[in-house]
Amino acid sequence: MAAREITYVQALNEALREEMRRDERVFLMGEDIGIIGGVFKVTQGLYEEFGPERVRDTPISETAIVGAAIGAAIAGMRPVAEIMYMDFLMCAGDQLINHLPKIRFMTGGKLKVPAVIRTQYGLYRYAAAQHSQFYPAFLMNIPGFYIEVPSTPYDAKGLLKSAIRDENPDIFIECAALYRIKGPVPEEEYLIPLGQADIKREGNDVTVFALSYMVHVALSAAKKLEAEGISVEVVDPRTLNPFDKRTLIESVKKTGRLVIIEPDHKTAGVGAEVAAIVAEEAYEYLNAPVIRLAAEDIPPPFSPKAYNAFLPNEEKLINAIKKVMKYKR
Amino acid sequence: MAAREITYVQALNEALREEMRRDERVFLMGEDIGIIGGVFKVTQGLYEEFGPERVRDTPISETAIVGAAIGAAIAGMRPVAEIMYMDFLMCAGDQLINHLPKIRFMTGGKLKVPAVIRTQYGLYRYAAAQHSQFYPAFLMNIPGFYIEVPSTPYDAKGLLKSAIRDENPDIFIECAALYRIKGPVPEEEYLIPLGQADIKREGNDVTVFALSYMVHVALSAAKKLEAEGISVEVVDPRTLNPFDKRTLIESVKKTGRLVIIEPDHKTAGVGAEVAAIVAEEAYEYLNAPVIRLAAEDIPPPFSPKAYNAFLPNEEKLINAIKKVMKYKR
Amino acid sequence: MGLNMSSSISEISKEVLLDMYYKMILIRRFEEKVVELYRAGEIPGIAHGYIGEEAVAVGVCSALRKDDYILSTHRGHGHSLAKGIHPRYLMAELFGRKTGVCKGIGGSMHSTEPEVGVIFSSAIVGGNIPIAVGVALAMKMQRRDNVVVSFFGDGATNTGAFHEALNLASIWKLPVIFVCENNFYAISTHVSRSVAAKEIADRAVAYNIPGKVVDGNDVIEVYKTTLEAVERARRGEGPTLIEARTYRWLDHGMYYLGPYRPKEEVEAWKQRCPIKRLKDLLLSKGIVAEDVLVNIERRVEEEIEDAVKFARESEEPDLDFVKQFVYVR
Amino acid sequence: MGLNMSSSISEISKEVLLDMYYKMILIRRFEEKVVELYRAGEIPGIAHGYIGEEAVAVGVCSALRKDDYILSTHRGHGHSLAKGIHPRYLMAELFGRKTGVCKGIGGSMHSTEPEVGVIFSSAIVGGNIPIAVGVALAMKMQRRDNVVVSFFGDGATNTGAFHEALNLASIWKLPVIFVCENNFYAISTHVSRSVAAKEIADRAVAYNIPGKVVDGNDVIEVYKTTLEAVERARRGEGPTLIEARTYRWLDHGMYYLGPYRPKEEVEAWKQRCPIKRLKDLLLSKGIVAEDVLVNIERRVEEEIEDAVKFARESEEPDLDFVKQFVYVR
Ligand SMILES: Cc1ncc(C[n+]2csc(CCOP(=O)(O)OP(=O)(O)O)c2C)c(N)n1
Ligand SMILES: Cc1ncc(C[n+]2csc(CCOP(=O)(O)OP(=O)(O)O)c2C)c(N)n1
Ligand SMILES: [Mg+2]
Ligand SMILES: [Mg+2]
Repeated sequence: MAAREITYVQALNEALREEMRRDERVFLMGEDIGIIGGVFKVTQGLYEEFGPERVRDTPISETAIVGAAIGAAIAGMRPVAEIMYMDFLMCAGDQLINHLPKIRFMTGGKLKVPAVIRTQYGLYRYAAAQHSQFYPAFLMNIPGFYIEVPSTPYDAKGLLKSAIRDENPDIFIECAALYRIKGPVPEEEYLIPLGQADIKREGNDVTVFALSYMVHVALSAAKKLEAEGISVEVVDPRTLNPFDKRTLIESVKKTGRLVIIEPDHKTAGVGAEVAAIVAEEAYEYLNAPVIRLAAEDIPPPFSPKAYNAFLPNEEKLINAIKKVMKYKR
Repeated sequence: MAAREITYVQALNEALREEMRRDERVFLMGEDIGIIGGVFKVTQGLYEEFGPERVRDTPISETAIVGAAIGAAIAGMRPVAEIMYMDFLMCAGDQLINHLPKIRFMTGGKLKVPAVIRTQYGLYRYAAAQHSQFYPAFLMNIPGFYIEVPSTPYDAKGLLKSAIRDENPDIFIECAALYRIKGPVPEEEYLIPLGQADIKREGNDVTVFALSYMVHVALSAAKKLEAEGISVEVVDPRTLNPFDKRTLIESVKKTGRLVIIEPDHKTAGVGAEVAAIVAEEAYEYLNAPVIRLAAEDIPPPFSPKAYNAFLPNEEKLINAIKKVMKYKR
Repeated sequence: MGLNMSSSISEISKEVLLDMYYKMILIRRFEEKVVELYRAGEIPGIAHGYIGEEAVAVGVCSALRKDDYILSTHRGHGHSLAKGIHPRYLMAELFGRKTGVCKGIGGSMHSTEPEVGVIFSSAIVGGNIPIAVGVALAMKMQRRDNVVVSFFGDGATNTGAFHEALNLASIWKLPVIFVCENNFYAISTHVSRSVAAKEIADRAVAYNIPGKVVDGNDVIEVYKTTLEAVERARRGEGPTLIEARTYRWLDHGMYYLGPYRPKEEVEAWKQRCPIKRLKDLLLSKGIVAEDVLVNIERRVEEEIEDAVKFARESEEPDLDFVKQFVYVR
Repeated sequence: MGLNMSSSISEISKEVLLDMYYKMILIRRFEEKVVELYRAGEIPGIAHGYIGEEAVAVGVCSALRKDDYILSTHRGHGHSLAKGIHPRYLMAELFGRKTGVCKGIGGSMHSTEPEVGVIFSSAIVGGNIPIAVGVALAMKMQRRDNVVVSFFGDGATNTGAFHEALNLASIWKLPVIFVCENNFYAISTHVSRSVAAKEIADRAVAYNIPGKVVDGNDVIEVYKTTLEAVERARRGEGPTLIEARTYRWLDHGMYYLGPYRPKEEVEAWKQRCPIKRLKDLLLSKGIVAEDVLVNIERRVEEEIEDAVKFARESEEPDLDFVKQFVYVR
């Protein structure tokens, strides 16, 4: 495959463009995604290429945005709706939770809802408590939609294309702190199957389950620990529903140790489910307590000093890994 | 204390009445809570006693209900707002998640939000996917409010009174399947501190962490297993935030085995957090894998046959307990 | 608002008029049977009767083509039957059987049969309105001339979903007709205590679309007003809001919630029975002889009996069966 | 909408007029400094400037008593300063310092100082409106004659929260004034592409309350119209919706989002500078001599320098510090 480096935001943009070219049922809607190409520029240039009919600026009406995406999807379209910040998903809470994931089921399979709801959460943007939230565990708790949490440009593109083609509703959660990172993305078209975790780095001593942005923190820590003779395996789930239990469990069976690093709140976060799966299904293989590193259980503070300490980081991860390494097999 | 048996719904009604008599800042609002005393009759007679000013029927405007409760609370009132079904909390998602639990924090402690949001979830009501949901784990994941999940008339009354007096926002989650059950409730006034789990039954062999309605299922199973020589301890958290980790961990340390039974979805449900806490903090004491029994990861189906199978039940619990009992200390 | 059948019926074909009569009787008998079966415990869950409001569903749906779409509510049996769902499949759904329109998974409040244009029903008040807008968006983008009707009650006009959806539909000039069934109550709450507008139809001003009040017990007036709105929509001129004033004879749901309506009010509205009015008109204008109508009534009785028999004999879905319908896989 | 200062100013005291001038200059200079400091990297996070819109905040707040309340938005610096927050504490908040109005935890978008009547600011578009209604409810229930102002933008009138809140306020006749700052854009989206109503003030019809359009660059007109609404509210006659037409000179936030407004449009509005208009009026009517205004301007420069110094020298909160403010304990 031809290798080139593009940013996460470019990868997303390519995915949208390619899918819109491929399938004319695909269209976009959201606040400020058209004329200015989105406040984060993910949809840049698409209004120019596809026009106002397929790249629709909407009023500030999150309920209507998600609701209209659902309606268009059940009537044969392939809407990709953008909710500007993950926080605002809650402004569409009823459509998001009571409708989107339930319609197929409630109608006995008569309808399908192939809508994608794209959104992003930021990190280190110091945007305070109403513009910094990330609560993927709630979405995992609600059956009926798929959830993507790409950590690299490669995954972002491949997963978004798959989500658009998939017949199920998808919540596609981007990380604004990754928008500008670069990574290799082939020129050729590719898709990433939904429900396959990716081992971002192989290792034997400890499994680090890293979510979204935290994959990069884990990789950096793993590199440093290699020098100290600790071999870290980094598991990136890539999708939270379907959740690839097998890759997780296989890794823990191999390493016997699990550290979780996630940028959502610790209590009842994604890591809780991960730890619970292991406590249920790989209990005998575990040689050390599980450690969860997550955002503190407080709303995101504005002040950068407090905010930076609110999130888990590489140092905390290295310490946690060393701690579980003290337990012998 | 004088003992008498009243229903869960009567206990709630008494709590509201007593608090309204005690403190004139306490008032109620919600859909159909006034003239007809609520569709579940929790507020029966209160309109007659306190009048339309303090028992306010509202339009079908969940966002305005929760928002107005917040506003009244920051301005010195003690609102108790009712959201008729837990499903409809999502119609107020923005006020519920982005405002209610964050306002005190975001204002550096300048404001407090002593509002109570009462709601209920049903079981065995065959009300289908939009009227049967229970997603307490999401609320646990969001820091900033307290969460009560009473399982008995005694707890319902004592917790509701404490929630109303507490200076923090509370989400008070009733179970409609418990409204008609009776239990002892003293004539005298009492409060239950928020954040104290209750051991509903002591035992030595296995800890059953049972949530809300499932406490009764666990007690019934425990009784049956006693005859077979298995001693079951039933832990009822009563509040999910503050979460009483200590009682849970002490129990697991004693029994070495943990089975969780909860009426919410399994994946990323409350049980995930419970299992994770144990995997982190009582790992060495655990002698068997944790088992989580929960509602299936599908939306609630209408058809009673499918719906009944969708929930965990006593039989499944007994089997799970027997399974963990096979692991020796 | 005309209190008598002011509008001329000469332009309406006898076939259409008789079909209206048939549909109204069908709904009436169906609902009477539902009440009976509900009381007998044969129908589980929650259900809401349409008796007294038949002229709205029938007047509106008679103005639609088969391939036009409607979206319905918690009070949806009338809409489903008026649009052409066979009573067998609706009854089987209420029974929770595999042969039901939603395979027994949806129940009373989620009736869906896209083949005849019932594209979705939501039990969330206001919930279908944004989705209807999305369906209409799909029609427009697909260059189809179909129109979409969203039914909802007076109470629903106080939801944020109503507001966002009507605004979006108007901005985008979508082929959707908003039919508000104003039966003066949302459960126990009278419109005068919940809707601030002088008339619900006035709310159209906020969206710069036509707002019309019709006598919802006059099937001819409903039909004609809908026809106008349909033509406007097909011409690409955008949405219309129709407020149809009517009344429900039964309580809100299947169980009694206490007195909140003056008996005389209920009686007065029963005097204005929409079916009797159509019957009187057909007979007084000499359009048909009485025995034709009696035959229709007889045919309906048989259909209802047949539907009940069909439902009773149908199989219930079990958990494994329903599990298939969560995702498209 | 008066394009010149049509309304007589003779009834307004010189003291009030000079205070208006002072406040408008204060906001202008504050915002200019914020832009500068933001570019210099001294102010973190996201912030939205109020330059060009000063007459709205100042006209409205001048019509209020100190103990009346306002609720503000993401674009809130002007509201805070107009209502009387000292620039030191606002600047320190923007810097994320402990001495800020929210102790550095809230940042630009959550300014709160109940002592001077800034009771809360929300960064969710439309988010403060239901809360304002609740504050007004508390005023009414506490038999206080204070009024409450909710500020929001044109874009906010498309949110469900706006609709539910205005309806509730009208039904309950609450002392709240809804001030829509129509600056014609929500980020990049022009009102003509997002608000379906002919005029935003028309939306008042849906709630049966007065709806007024004012020239938002005419501080006198804003002031007088607000006074009327305030009197109405204090008399217990309920809410008013005021649409103040104005324009923001800067981009939506602190960074450039691409061209979406004609340059000529921006220039034309700059010609209609609200501050220059007041100054011209004061001088042409001979109300004050120019040196009085120059002195005010000088005083403001000093206050701003002092505020920056104060902010710079203040301490940053750390994680332990902010953790105290999540709950009342
Ligand atoms: C968002 C939401 N809130 C509350 C309810 C509970 N509920 C069901 S029907 C109903 C009343 C609806 O009134 P209206 O819209 O006038 O319709 P009607 O029942 O009179 O036909 C309510 C409050 C609901 N289903 N959804
Ligand atoms: C519910 C919600 N959706 C989207 C946003 C992102 N956002 C912040 S300001 C803004 C535009 C607001 O426009 P308007 O109400 O006209 O106020 P203005 O910025 O023009 O003062 C948007 C879309 C938000 N903060 N909240
Ligand atoms: Mg009604
Ligand atoms: Mg604006």
